[in-house]
Amino acid sequence: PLSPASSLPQSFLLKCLEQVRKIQADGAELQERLCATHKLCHPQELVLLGHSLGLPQASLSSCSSQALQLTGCLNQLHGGLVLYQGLLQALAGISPELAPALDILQLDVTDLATNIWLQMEDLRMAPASLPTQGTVPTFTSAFQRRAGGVLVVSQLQSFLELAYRVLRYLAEP
Amino acid sequence: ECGYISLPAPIIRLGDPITVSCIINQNCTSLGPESQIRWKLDTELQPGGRQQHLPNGTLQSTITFPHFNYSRALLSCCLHWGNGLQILDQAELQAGYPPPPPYNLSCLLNLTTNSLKCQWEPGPDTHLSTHFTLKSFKSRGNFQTQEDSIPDCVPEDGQNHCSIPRKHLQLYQNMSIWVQAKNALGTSTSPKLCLVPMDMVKLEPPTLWALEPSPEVAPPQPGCLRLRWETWKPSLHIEQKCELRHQPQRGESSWDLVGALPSRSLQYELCGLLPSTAYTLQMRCTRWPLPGRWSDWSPRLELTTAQQ
Amino acid sequence: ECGYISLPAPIIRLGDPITVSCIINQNCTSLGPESQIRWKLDTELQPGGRQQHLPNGTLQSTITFPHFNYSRALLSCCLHWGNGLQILDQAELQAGYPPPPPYNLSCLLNLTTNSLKCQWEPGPDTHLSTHFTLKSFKSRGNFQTQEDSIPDCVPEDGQNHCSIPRKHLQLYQNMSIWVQAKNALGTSTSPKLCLVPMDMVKLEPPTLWALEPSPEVAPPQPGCLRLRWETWKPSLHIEQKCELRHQPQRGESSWDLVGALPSRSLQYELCGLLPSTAYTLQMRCTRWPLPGRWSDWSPRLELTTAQQ
Repeated sequence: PLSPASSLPQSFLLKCLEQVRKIQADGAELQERLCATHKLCHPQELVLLGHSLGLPQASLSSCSSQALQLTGCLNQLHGGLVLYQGLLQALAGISPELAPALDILQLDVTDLATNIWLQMEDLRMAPASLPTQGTVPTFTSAFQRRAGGVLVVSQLQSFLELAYRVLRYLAEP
Repeated sequence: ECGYISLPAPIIRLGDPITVSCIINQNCTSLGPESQIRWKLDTELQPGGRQQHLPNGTLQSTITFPHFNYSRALLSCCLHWGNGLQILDQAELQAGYPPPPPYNLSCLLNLTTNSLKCQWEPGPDTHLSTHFTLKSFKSRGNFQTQEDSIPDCVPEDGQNHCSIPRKHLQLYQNMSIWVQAKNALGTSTSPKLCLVPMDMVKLEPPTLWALEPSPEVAPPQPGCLRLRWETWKPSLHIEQKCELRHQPQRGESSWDLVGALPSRSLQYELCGLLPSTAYTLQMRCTRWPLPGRWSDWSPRLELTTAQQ
Repeated sequence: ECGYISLPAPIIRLGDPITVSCIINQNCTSLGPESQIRWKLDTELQPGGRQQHLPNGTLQSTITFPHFNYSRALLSCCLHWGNGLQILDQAELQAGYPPPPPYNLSCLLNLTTNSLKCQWEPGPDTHLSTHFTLKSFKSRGNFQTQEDSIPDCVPEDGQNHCSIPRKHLQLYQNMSIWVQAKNALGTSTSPKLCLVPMDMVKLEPPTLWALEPSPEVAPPQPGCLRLRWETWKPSLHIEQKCELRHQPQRGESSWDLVGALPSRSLQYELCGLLPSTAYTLQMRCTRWPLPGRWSDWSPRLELTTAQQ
């Protein structure tokens, strides 16, 4: 496999790691509030609803340590963040208590997506055009937005866990 | 949708019965005879849901709460699935009371802010978000017929007072004022207050000063005190009468009162007191002969009578 | 109109000359040869008005102030009439300076409010109402080319700071920021600041605690202290390094410094100190290895070293 970070600046990787940690903290804050305010504490209780909503998932297959393909991995990282940016946007109107936490999470996800994209552009790794957010489910009730929030943030945390490991691996001196 | 709860009303009267149903669609999951709908109130599983398979293949459960005693609760419609429960819909249920009529409505005209401040008692908690509005209109003689309407005065959240600004007032004309309380379960109004704003003027207390002894004036007689006072500046245009009360600082004697004093005196001599005794004096004033409210008593002035 | 003043400009530069004229119409009053126009500056009569009867029968007076040194003055055009002066028109004249370029522009990223707070020095008083606006744009590499504009940040009146809200920021991208000052006499801009918001993060100080002696752990060696610390919670996601400074409470010795400490330690032993001596300790942290600002020093922790 490609030796890690042969072409990625260390400061870029350290910033990404810092941003991922921030987004994880933002996500945890939102999960705490969803549990406290709306008694929606466990994603496992919402699997059926998740199926019916048809929430898309983001893959990081090009980032596996056995077959790390840097351009493909960065593309998937960026594409996944754009997907979650869209999903979080669809949760707008979730509830007055949660709106501030959702806004910060969305801003931080957008910031990280932009950083990765700009770095890919600088390294001539970026595809010709920005990926679209793809089809995003419509949440038709307040309950669906909150339940959707639990599912989306839970998936985002798993995605970030993987991303963090990849970025750490790439940042190894 | 996977499943949805239908409520007869999101807000009911505390203690009333309520029957709620939840319908689960086939497209959500395969609904066999063993499928079991369960209800949760906040996090507590609730016994007693009546379940039936409907002709169109959907599954419906109905549950009745004979006396719903929660001011706010989160109802979840769940389905046994695998070895756990799946939440398919939630609904927030609130219960409380229609608003009781507000009471003890009273108003004061504030000459500094030039506004009519009214306050009231909201009555017992309704457990529901209740909005109060101070309503009023100008009327001629009998306070009944509305002539000019006055914009509603909406208090800040949670406040039980509101101030009608000067530009909406005619200070010397009759006015009908009342408070309306409104929440999801109903509306009520306080008894009407009929008043003339200027008659509700509440004055700030006058200011008392000791009279400095001066060479041109003979010292006061034993058992006498000299003082002067002036009413509160913004009320100089209002004819007033004032009352002076005094009592020896020591001992338990009650206040003595000197009534019907003018609203301003450059020099006043109070006699008939015990000689060389320390006295406390206070004054208050009211609009007079036109109606008005007594001001609070002024800060205390402490003077000692001349020796024998 | 009876008469009117015409000014070349309502606001001029302090100390500049200005010539003002006043024209009085016949329809105002019969304007005989003896009619005399007089000028007042605020309440002071001004000598030196040059008066002439115009062909159309109007009367004109012109006055020149060689060096107008009032930041604000009221000019009155008057006419001798009977045994007094009649004021026929007034004009307000202001004088001051164009705004100097604001300087010392600096910004800090506040992690609690998530906003970028910038402050600046306005420079000497211009005597005129001067408005400051914080302007900025996002730019890629070289800070020159503007990519996304950011809405102007308008400070509250009289304030020399403004906070750009999080939603307008990209915390990890280059940004150009400057201040524009504007009044009636001109506009100026501060030097441009080029920064990455996240590199301007100012951390709150960490918190120091003494380590409670516990049976499982041997007491500290003479001349040693045990403590623990934790960084400010909103910065937990930021990799940091910290510095610990300590000095005996008594005496004049300066601070000793222990550098490059981790941002969190559950148990730290500081040795090499004087035994049974009371010490004062403080810690500060900064984002590291990524750029950042040092936090202030933490509140003091007072500990005494073990005896010999």
